[in-house]
Amino acid sequence: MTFIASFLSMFRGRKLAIVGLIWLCIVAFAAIAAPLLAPFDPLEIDPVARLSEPGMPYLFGTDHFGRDSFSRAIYGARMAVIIGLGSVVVALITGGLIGMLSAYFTRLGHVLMRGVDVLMAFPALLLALVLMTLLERSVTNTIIVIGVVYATTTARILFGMTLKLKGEVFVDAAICSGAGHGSVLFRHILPNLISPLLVQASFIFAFAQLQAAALDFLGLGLPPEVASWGNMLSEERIYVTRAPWLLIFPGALIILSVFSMNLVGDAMRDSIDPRFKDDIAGV
Amino acid sequence: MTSTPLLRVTDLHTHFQTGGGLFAKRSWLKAVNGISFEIRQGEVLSLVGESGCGKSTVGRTLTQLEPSTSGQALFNGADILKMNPAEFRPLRRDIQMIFQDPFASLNPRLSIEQTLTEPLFIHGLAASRAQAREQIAETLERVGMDPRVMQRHPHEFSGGQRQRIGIARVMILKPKLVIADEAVSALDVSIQAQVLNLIKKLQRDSGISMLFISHDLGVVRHISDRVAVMYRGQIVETGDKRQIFETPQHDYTKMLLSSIPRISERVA
Amino acid sequence: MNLKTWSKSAVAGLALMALSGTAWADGMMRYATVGEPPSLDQHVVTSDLATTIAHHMFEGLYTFNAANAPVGLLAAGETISDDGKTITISLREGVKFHNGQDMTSADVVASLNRWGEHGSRGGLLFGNVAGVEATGDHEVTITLNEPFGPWKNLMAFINGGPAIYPASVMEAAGKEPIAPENYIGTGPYKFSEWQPNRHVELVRFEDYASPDGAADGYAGERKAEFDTLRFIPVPDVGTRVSGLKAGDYDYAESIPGDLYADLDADNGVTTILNGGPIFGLVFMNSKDGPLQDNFALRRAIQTAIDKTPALQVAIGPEGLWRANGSFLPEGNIWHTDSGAENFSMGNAEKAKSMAKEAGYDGEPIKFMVSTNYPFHYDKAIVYTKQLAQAGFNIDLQVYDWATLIEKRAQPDQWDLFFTHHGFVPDPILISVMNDNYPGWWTTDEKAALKAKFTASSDPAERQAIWSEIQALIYEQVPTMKTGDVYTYNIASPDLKGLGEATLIWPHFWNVSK
Amino acid sequence: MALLEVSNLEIAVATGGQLLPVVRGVSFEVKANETFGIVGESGCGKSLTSLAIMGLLEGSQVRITGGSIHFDGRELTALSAEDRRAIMGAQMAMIFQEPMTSLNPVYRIGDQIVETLRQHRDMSRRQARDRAVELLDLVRIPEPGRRIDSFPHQMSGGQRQRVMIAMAMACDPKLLIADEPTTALDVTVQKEVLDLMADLQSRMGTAIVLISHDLGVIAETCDKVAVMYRGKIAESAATGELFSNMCHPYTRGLLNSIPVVDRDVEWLEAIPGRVPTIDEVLSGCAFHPRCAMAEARCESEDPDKRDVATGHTIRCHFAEVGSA
Amino acid sequence: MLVYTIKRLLALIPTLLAASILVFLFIHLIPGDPAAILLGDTATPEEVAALTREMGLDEPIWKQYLLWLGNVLQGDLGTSVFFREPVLKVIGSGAETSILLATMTMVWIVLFGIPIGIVSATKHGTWVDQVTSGGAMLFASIPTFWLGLYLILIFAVGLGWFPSSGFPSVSDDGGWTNLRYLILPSLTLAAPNAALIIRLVRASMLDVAREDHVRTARAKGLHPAKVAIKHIFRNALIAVAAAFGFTFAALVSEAVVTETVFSLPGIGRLVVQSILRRDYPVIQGVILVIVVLYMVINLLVDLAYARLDPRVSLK
Repeated sequence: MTFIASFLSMFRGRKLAIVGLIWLCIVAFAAIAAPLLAPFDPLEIDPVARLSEPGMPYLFGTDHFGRDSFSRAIYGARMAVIIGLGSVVVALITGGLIGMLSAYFTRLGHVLMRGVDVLMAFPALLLALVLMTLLERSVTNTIIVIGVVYATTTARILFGMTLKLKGEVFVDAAICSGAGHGSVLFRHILPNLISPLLVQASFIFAFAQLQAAALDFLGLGLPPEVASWGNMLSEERIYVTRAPWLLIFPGALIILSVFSMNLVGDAMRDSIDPRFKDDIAGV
Repeated sequence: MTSTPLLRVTDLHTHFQTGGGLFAKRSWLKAVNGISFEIRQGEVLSLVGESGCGKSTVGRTLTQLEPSTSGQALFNGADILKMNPAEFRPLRRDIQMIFQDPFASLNPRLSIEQTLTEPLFIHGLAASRAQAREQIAETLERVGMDPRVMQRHPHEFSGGQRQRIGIARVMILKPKLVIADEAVSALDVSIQAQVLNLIKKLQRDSGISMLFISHDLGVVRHISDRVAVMYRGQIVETGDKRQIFETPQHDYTKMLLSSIPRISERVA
Repeated sequence: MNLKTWSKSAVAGLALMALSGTAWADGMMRYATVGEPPSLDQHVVTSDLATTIAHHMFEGLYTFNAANAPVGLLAAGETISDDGKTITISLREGVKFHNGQDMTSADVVASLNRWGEHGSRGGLLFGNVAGVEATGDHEVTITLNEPFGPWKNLMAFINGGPAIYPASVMEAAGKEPIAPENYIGTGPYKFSEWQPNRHVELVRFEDYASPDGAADGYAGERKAEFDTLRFIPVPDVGTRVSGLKAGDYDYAESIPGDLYADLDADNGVTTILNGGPIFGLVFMNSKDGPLQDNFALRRAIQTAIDKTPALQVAIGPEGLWRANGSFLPEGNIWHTDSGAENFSMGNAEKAKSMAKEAGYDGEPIKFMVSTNYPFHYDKAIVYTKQLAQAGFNIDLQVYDWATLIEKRAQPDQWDLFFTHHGFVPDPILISVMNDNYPGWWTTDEKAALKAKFTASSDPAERQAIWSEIQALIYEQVPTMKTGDVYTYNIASPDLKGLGEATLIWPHFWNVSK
Repeated sequence: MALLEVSNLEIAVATGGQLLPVVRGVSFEVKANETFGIVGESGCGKSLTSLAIMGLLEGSQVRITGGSIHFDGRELTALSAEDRRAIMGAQMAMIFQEPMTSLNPVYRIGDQIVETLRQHRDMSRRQARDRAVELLDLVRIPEPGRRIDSFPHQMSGGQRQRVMIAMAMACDPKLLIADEPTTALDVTVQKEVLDLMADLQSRMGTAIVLISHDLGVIAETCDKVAVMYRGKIAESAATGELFSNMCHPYTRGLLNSIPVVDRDVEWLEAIPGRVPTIDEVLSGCAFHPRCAMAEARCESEDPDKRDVATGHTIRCHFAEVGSA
Repeated sequence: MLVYTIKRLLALIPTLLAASILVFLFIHLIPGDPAAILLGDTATPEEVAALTREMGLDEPIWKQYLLWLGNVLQGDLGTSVFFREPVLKVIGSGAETSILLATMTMVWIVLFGIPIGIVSATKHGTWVDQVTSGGAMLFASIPTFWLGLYLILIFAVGLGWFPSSGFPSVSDDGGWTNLRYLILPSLTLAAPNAALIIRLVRASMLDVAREDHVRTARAKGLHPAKVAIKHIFRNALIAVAAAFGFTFAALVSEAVVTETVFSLPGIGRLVVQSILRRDYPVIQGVILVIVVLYMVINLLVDLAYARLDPRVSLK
């Protein structure tokens, strides 16, 4: 289990990052065990109990449908993890492949990176808006759209990093040993990209939360009945004075989680290969 | 030592494009600008020169790490510069390269065993992991390393040890020609001596030919049979090492030799 | 400049900007709208927002008084022939357009003709009009094929109605809404500018010729007290409320019911209820799909739904909604309870057996709803749950409004869709009465009743026919009414002359601050 | 009275909450007009010693943990940061190994020299610029009046090192510390730079501390030499004495490891083993694992410094007055 | 440099063309008909179809595109379907707000981001650094609409210091003092972006601080503050300059959420509303303008590079 040990060693002396890591573990646990933890069905409507203040049995109060905010918050954790991981997977797989292949096969890269340039010229949020209107509101589409938005930056980053690695002596050495393209790319280059990719993934995960919340706010994100923190904020935002708890709890959850993910990403970044540090945007 | 040349390079040019784009005019850096030399079986030829003279590019061109612009390089009678990557691949076993930086030339993510197994499998020299492990152990011993280090990763070794591993990776394929590009420049003096001795011994024992690229005249004198002096992309003087060091002909060679700080002067 | 002086001057500049806010001249009324109107052309556009702005500058021949009865505005009076087929309208004299020209019968004829041909509600009347003629400088004669009861109501309803434009503007106008430079009317305010995305601005029309008589609803004297009316799009409702509280707007429309109690109690805010309620409608597809002509299945769906919890969830406080089955509200002359017993039964068991009898075998029913209107969506969520309990397989499809509108025009795309309807003074204006409106309700029974309804001019007879139509709606269920919603607006307490409630659209003549 | 007196200097690196000693008990002195060489392999502590003298360790993980540095009548380790800065660049200057990166790439070389001058001398911009041209001329930069407006990247490595020297000599320092000044240069350029330094020294009387891994460079340029191994001075003597009378086995091993251009040697007499890393704990004499002469005593007992001849000290239990 | 600029601008053309085709396709693939929006809920499908025809929106897409492209080449971006005004005019009024907002935001970013970043880097590893860089990260983690909502509640509704929303143009009554409408929104936008700049300044300065020439500067006996500003920050600025450029471009286009919360008539909100209204010419126009802006800023960044870093030569 050297992987876990080396992962944990990144957090030595970073108390705040450890707190962040613990919080993320709590979120992950809530995401997995949501049905067991949530006292109510997050979709159950109860007009009689609408806009109840926090207390028993509604820990975080209820929204204007009379749905239990605490249960929705717990299922929201699940949605946060799904959106985060989903966007990371889409962004890293599409963007990662484009970036890596473009850097390695120069001629192909000329074409592909030009396309990435065109996409990057589109403002990220506008691109997401147009795509979301084109597709319909759903969890999958939200993931795809956010993933595509970050795929372009990921492609850029991986392009740069692969280019650097391609110039490495050990790659020359592998070529001199007779290694073919596949072996050079996936055996020699890719493993060296894993840890910077993890860092990039952590930042995408964090930004995806904010991006998804922004889409929810604009009414172009997840379907409104889905229990997500962004939807909770967006649907109940008019109650900011009438029922303040409806904004404070989900807001705090988003901020805490994004902050934690950024802290963890930051800690990880400080321990990766210094050559790649500049490549990864993050915060 | 036989007299048939293993490698014969004729009028080799390697130019790099340095500018140019959609609208800009192209400009070229003529890193290697028409050089010719040959290496015989079992011979060590040194290519010596100052930084930027193009000596490293020669090595990289001969291993197809850079495309040549023109010229010919006959290896065992076949022109390796004209080969496409697929055709050249089997020949890579015969033409091996030792790199300068022992810290950069080993993939940090792979164990020593993985690094050394790969060339064996690529060239079909081992049928199983066990077979490979046997050969690796044997080679590691030849380069003066304990075979038990196989499982470790590069960061666990010092510079000298890594360079030995780099040499093992080359020797395990039993190549015919080794190109050593500044193979000992990055090492501390005391370690450099060990590695130089090792290279010399391996070369003698297996009778391979070697193109030894270096800027260090002392090292060159120590290891070579013949020396070619490069200056601005061209070879200005070639000769037997004794001739080059004791009766240099070209002004540039003379200047190089006279620039070297010498301990003996002070001692005397 | 070093860092210290730099930041100092920045702070100073900031303070200057914060303090030097010019007090807005009292001459301007700032109105926070829910968005941008599509166009202010009253002939073709039926947006309530457009009318809220436009009825300050465009006037029709008639308008409504406080009792929702049509009375003259640009018309001085009319005579109707005995057979009811010839209507002669005399126009008020001395009325000027904003461009300075006098309004004459030529302008009225041109306007009515364009409205009749291209106007959204013009067809309802002009399907029956043989011709419109100028029979004098200030007299217009309309010839009908058959007597047509609702003609005056249609003429008085300015939304999608016959606003009077200069003939010169009408000549070039087609189906496409007229451009802002042609916004020339006769109203107390005239068009000043439309800065897209920023505001629509009207200014006082100095040469306005006001009708006589005390102000009564939209009728009677109209006096422009403000120099400027500025309609500012503020799509986010929270911002509208905050902005009004912060004093950045004088009036803000369409405020959620849940905030009513707080705002009503707030001394810094006046709340104004809208007199005519709006009501949600769930249309059923009469052209395609499982509901096409299966009235029994439609009734089963109607039986499954309890409208009250949906209204509670979507609107909030009791006073702002009414689970009312009559298409027109209590107190209105068109109010009737016929068929309304089926309005909100909420009987899942009965619905289940009714559906079974109707041959429903669990095939999916596509229900389209848009999130652009939160109360559509909120109610749809509740209905979907209720229908599911009654064994219906509802496929809820959530779209943005533009997509929904496109999809509903395609009969194979949907079975149910959610929309809402503004208050109208005559049931003929309700969309379900239009055969071409998506849903395409065109049964023989409807056609017969509709013909009778339009032919009669006798109020009592028309009322009776309408109650038959309403009963038919509950029987054939081309659409389901979801209950009345009394929307409200908020205003700064400084505004004087607003009155207790709004008739249909708020108006700012006779209002000052 | 020596210009620079370093005695019992101790330097340690702080890593992971502990202090690893990297320079231990280093003492030497340098007089005006003298060149003092420090030679050793990587990690021996020679560079850190030079940075400590210059006062450039501040703000890093490395700190002086003991000993004194006496310069021109003042104890440097006791000075305030401000007082040290008044000395840095004025009375004491330094040039570094990497001429390619040691100049700020965004400023013209003239401006960088002017900056040093105006920092320490009360000069107008004009005067400083004139002086900078003189200095460039002094370090044999052709067309100094024009080159003064060049950016570093427009110059070759050798030229940049000359600019560094010009900058270092700008305020006529009493001491110049040169940390591997020619390692990154080609031999032909190295010779020019070393000649230039010698020339300037003879003209200005500057004392030089020259750090190098190259025995040849040391032999050609220094008056006195200290050979460092693992943070300690293994052997120290006047250059002639050292090379004719090498006593420490490490010094001898180092010399024998170098392949020379003047004669053929079949096999080099390499020192076995490897250079220890700083975190390795070694008892006794640090060189004993690699030393052919090592005995049990070497493993347990760290040899003290002792004199073998006038001005010739070594740290070794055995070494006697040997022969070259 | 002029030649370079012209060459670069010419090189934009293919990208622009590709981008415009992409936009056109995307937008026309979205279901929905502007005619239906215009006519309102009571309109029947037949009426909508008639208006669609009248507006020429029933032509095949490629024909519409060529028509549009032809007009664009003549400097005419078309007419807004919704506003019935030239697209350029519609964009113009949004651009005023967006550019002023972005500029004001940049002022905050520079005012807060750079000094805090410098302090954070020079105090690297101390509590000052931990507080500033931790705080920066916290600010970058707040959803903008949430922050904006509370800023309005506190500073506009509660304290009444600033207007809550809207922006009545500097040509309106009030003139430049109308900029006070932009204070809260620009602060909202600045929060996450300043945080990014703080962290970028800090990181680049730490990188530069490790470079050899900084040691040279210290060896000259310069005061640490002078080393930090003149030698470290000046060099770090090269990396930060690009971020400034792209932040500005992003601020113009990505302020959608802030513009919605504060009801600002900016470009971002214009696009969102235009998407909802299917006002194709406006969407195309805005995106085209933004893509051009992005590319011009890209070019400016490169020119700035050449200014800031003498090693960069423009070819």
